[in-house]
Amino acid sequence: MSKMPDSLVASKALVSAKGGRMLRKKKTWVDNGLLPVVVFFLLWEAVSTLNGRFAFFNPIFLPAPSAIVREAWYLAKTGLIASSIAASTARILVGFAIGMVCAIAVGVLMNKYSRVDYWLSPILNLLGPIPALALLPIFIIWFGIGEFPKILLIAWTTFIPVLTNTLDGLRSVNPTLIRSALSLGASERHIFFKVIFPSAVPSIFVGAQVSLGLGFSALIVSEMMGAKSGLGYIIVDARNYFKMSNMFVAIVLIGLEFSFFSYLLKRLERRMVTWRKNGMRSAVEK
Amino acid sequence: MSKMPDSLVASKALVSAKGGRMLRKKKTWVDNGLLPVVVFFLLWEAVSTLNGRFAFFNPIFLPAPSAIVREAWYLAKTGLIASSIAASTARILVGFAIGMVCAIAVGVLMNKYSRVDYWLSPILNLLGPIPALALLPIFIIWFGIGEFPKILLIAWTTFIPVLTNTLDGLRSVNPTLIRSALSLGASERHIFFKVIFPSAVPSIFVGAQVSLGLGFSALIVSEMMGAKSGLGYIIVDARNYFKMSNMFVAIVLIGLEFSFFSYLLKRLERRMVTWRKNGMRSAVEK
Amino acid sequence: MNYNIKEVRGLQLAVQNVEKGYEGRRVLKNVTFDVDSHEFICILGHSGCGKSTLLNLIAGFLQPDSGSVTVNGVPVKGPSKSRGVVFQDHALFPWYKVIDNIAFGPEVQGKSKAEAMEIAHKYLKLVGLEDYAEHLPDQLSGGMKQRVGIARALASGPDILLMDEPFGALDVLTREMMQKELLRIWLELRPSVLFITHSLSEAVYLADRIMVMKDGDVAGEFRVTMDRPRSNQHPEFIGLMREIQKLLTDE
Amino acid sequence: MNYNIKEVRGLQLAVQNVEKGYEGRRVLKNVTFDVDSHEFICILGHSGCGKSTLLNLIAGFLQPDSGSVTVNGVPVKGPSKSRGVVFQDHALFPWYKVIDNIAFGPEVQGKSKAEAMEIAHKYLKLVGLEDYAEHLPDQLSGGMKQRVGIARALASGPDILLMDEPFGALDVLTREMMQKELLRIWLELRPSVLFITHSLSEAVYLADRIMVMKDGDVAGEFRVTMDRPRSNQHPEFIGLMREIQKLLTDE
Amino acid sequence: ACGSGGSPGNAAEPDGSSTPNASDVKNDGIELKQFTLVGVRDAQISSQQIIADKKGYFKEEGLEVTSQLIESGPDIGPMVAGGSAPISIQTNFMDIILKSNNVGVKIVAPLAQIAGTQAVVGGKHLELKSAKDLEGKTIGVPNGADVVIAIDNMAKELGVDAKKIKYVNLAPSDAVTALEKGDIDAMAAWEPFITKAIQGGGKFLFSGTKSELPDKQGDVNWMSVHTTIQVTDDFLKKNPNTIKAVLRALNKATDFINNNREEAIKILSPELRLTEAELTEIMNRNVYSMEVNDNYLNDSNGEAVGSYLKSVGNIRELQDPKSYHDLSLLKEVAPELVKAELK
Ligand SMILES: Nc1ncnc2c1ncn2[C@@H]1O[C@H](COP(=O)(O)OP(=O)(O)OP(=O)(O)O)[C@@H](O)[C@H]1O
Ligand SMILES: Nc1ncnc2c1ncn2[C@@H]1O[C@H](COP(=O)(O)OP(=O)(O)OP(=O)(O)O)[C@@H](O)[C@H]1O
Ligand SMILES: O=[N+]([O-])[O-]
Ligand SMILES: [Mg+2]
Ligand SMILES: [Mg+2]
Repeated sequence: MSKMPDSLVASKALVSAKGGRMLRKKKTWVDNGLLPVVVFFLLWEAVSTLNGRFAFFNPIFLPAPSAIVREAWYLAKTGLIASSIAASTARILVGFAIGMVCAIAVGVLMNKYSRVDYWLSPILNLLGPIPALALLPIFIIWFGIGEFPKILLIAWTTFIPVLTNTLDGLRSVNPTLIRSALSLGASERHIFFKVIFPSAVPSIFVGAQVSLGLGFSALIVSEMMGAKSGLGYIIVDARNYFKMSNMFVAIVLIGLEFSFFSYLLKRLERRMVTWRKNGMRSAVEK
Repeated sequence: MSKMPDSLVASKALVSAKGGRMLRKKKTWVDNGLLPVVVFFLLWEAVSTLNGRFAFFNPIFLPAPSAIVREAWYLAKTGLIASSIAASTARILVGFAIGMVCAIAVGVLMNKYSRVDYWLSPILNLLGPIPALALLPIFIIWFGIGEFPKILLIAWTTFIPVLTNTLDGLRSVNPTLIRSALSLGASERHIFFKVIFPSAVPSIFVGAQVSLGLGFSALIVSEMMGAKSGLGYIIVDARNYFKMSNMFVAIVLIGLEFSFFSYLLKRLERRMVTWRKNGMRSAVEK
Repeated sequence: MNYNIKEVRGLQLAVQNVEKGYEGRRVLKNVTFDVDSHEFICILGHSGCGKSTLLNLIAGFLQPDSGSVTVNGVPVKGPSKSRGVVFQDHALFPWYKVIDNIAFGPEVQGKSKAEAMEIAHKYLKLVGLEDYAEHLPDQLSGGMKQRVGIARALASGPDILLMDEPFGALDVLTREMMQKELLRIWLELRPSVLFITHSLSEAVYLADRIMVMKDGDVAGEFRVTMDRPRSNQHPEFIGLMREIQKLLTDE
Repeated sequence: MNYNIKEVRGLQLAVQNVEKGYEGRRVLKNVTFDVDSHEFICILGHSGCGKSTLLNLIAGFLQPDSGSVTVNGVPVKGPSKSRGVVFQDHALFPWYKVIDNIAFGPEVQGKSKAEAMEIAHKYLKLVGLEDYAEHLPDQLSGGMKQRVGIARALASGPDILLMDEPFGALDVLTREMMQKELLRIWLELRPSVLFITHSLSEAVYLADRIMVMKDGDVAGEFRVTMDRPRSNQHPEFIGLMREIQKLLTDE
Repeated sequence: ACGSGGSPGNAAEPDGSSTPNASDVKNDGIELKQFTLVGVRDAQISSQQIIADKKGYFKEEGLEVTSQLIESGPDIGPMVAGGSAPISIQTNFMDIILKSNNVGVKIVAPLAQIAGTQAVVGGKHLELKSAKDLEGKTIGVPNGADVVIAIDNMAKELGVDAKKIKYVNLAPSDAVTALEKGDIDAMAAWEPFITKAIQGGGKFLFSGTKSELPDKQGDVNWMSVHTTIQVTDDFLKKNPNTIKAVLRALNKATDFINNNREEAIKILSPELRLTEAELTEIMNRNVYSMEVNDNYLNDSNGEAVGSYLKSVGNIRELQDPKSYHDLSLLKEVAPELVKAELK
């Protein structure tokens, strides 16, 4: 009775002190999410500096953030970083988008037609867990080493979590809402777009969040095959030639890039899912 | 008003024709989930046989299931398959269990204390997407090449999807239920175990399902380090020396093992979540 | 609006020997009755006697275990926009604003956005919630949600209106206002109405015919012949109240 | 059972100058009133006037924008088992069977499983649902859910009972039975009761005092002095009905 | 990148062959001017390829070669099999394995003897009084790797019981880490990991061609493996003149590497991501030569190799070297290099 969707928190905040407090919390979380990251890097730097002095372990095992930045700068000058980010981002985005679209489409079909579910489910159970690394040689044989197999690999990796979450989202629609829509004259298309889909959107976003992270794993594997740049390429190269600091450069870049995309996803979700209450925290005003 | 939890379908079926129909559907899906798998393998065999006759492509591209079985038999005689399944299963199960427990624990803490959320969220966003392949050398440095880093790698891979889904599950608890429990005198512990957790269980299962699949990906990477057997080991070895049929043996074994575990998970879920309505399909009786 | 069309086709709803159970427990036992076109029927009955179940069967959400539900002789195989439903638990779309919830019906039935909005605003005003058009369902009080549910069902212009305790959460004043509005709409558009209520006086005030259910059976039917608007001082009113009360209270 | 303890401590609830709004729209405007220990108060008011909001404040789910809600002088900072709530939308735990829903309170308050079950069965019987102990909430009719919600609140033995239209979905007969049971329990355990209803006669039948809310304000209070059980033929009954009706209808 | 995307080098019948630019430079009717030559970013595999590319030797032959260096050697197998690397450079062991999978592929020339870069490196704390001390020690090596041949032969010659050596399955890059950390006593791998391991405090013990073990110092012949250039049967049939041109270019590159080592290293260093010092050391362990000699035919492609590959399950049956060789083009281009014949 007294919970309100996130979207309204802002306007509420303009009024009461309480609202104000809630707004601040939200803002902190989103905007100042940077503080913990900064502290994290500072701590890491401190550990590395201490290690540099007392030599607990070989510093190549855990280069200091400053060393990583230096390394990154060095790599950036060769143009590798810019081109890698560009190439990887393109691959991730395209693969991710394809995987998402297919997963949602297949999920809808499986939810709607129990025949499809019946036939597809066990097959997907068999194929779903095939690791990217195992697919790699097969993909090379079938599709060569161009962009197509790379994107396909990322799409495939994206596919399964989104499908699983989509199916769950579709399954958990409140049936009374479907009844309600049907009695109002909604066609199947309407039911899907105006009832089932809005209700499954939160679950789909969870799948997307997970898949986005996995996309980077798939990226590495995909960029093992004949890539000339890309964050995955940097990692494979670093691994092959024992350039631990390059490895860390790529890892940090992946972390930052993921954070950025993940933030965008969350923004989009907050925009699309204004109506959902946030359980625990909205139960009781403090 | 007329939806009923799965658990009741069986008893219902004993009575009405309609119920009978529903029971059959359920049973088919669960028990005869084998039929689609059988058809899948038969089709594959047929394609391979045709290829054998007309030589569209080199059979190493897609060995026939019968060839894979022969290969598997050959490998089995060396004892490799038995020991690999044993080793991999143990690693997956332990890693998966650790990852699950940690993810649920961290999820609960993050949901409960916004401080924890505030500090952990951005860090996890940075670390979450680090691909297993990039972690491998770092893990070797930190933890050596024993069982511990292998299991840790699987646990880590399991962790993120379960955490993401757990957080979503916790977030979507109906706040009125929490209010209700609080007014009945529930302590925080009670709220968690009797309200939040049951309500998040379906989401957690979705995360578990996704993670289980990912566990096999992590397995391969983890078995790159110093394993003498394991499904991942077979795959890495197959990749290094172009043993495509071994690769397919391992893939099929992974698919079957995953299907089996996934089935167990679904059984467990159905047992734990008897109360949940299945949206679309229960909206309207046909 | 489409008054004429309905006048012509006239809807005949027939429930015949319907049985329905959950998990072997029979809830409806051999229920039979007709609803004439334009008829206003109220259903009374104790908590759990099967009223909502009956409504769900007529709406097409459930299928009878035996017997049949037909509209103009054609068995009901599923929900249809010609049978509008007001749900006991509102069933508003939580992701749509109040106004969009009401516009849902007209919109999915092919009206233009502008037209649908116009209709929605009309019915929103009718239930006295003009000020809440932009609210989400979750921001409404219990009674307000109920009124939005009613507006939504009305806005899609059904031939039969199935209403499950639509005025249960309303205060006396709002309830009276809503009763009057419902009658006005019914007189204008002439749908058949099946109206579940726990208020005896409400039933007598509204209905052409009152059906009393007991334990999954129709225990009695009462025709109300008074002219509308009805006064609770009218002898027929008082007599009916007493009679039905007696039937309900009898063990 | 714990009758004596309560008799001793006596609970004094004070709502003072409470304001509360959502998104800047003030819903409660300077509400002030007291509830004595063992007092039975009914709240009447139009749909959307802020009754549920007030209840949520007293329950400790919401905090006032200004003003205070205190129990024995101590500000209410959150929910507590001493303030039991019956929710307008039931809020039953969908994963627990009916019996476990009712046993929830006793159990989390440290009673043994057996004891809790015994208490639960007692209250389940009280609301007339012995046969439905093993059902899930989703398998109940609307009125049954409401009764389970009441049984659950009663079973945890609160000092103040906050009830939001608890009998709204009940037929007349069940409603009368529940009213009588509620009075019996109240007389036995002597909690304070805050009871929101839309039925004027129910309010007069039950309450020590009736509060009428209008637009976020307390528009009037009426003390009921008749002995219980009350007859609706009693002159005070009739007089109060008329008076309150007038206040509610006045614009 | 290239691959399935239809870049001419990957297709069996690219447009280059339909419109041969006969007027161009010197050519003996080159069938295909533009194509991709796939190698590995690795000093032993692709040094000649890189030099030929950078020094313009391919151009001089009228070719427009796209030189593609793959990060992980094992991917070349699937690429050849799948048709995305019709002309490639890898070791002759790969051809044996491909052949046993019925992939139609022919070695057209050897490029280098690289057994010197297949080596065993001991950890910081490994003390060996004699080779026999390796018994009971743990060696990190990719399961089934070629370099194990060298260990087996060393064991045979120095009386070490090879069965008592413990092996841990580790990719070379991981083995370097594990060796430095002390998780393993020694590692067996190839360059650049040998050099990396030595930089990390490891001690060179022995390679396929050289030993620094206490009981055996100097040149040995414990292993033989060659880098080779191979083409698919289809490519061979359609583009013999193209292949000859490639061989000529690679031959020039070989000479350049052998005659101008320092300059070669300067060119190779950035391409191979190794310092000049590292590269000097690595390249010294290889013998760059396209000579088909006894060592190539009888050691690198001999029965011992086949038996080993079979014993670790990398091949099912022994393969006749004739079935995966076609040295006729090399003979036409540089008859002096073919010093031995396939029997
Ligand atoms: N999904 C279900 N599964 C099992 N039993 C059910 C289900 N839905 C309803 N029932 C049972 O059917 C009976 C009739 O329920 P119904 O909802 O039709 O009652 P009702 O007359 O509408 O009652 P109320 O006035 O309280 O809403 C009840 O005993 C109820 O427990
Ligand atoms: N979460 C919320 N966000 C915004 N507005 C709200 C929220 N909850 C309630 N309101 C508004 O507060 C006002 C009072 O609501 P409340 O639920 O207290 O009414 P009520 O008196 O209980 O009505 P009813 O008898 O219909 O249940 C209404 O105008 C409602 O729209
Ligand atoms: O790649 N090598 O086998 O040296
Ligand atoms: Mg009902
Ligand atoms: Mg209310």
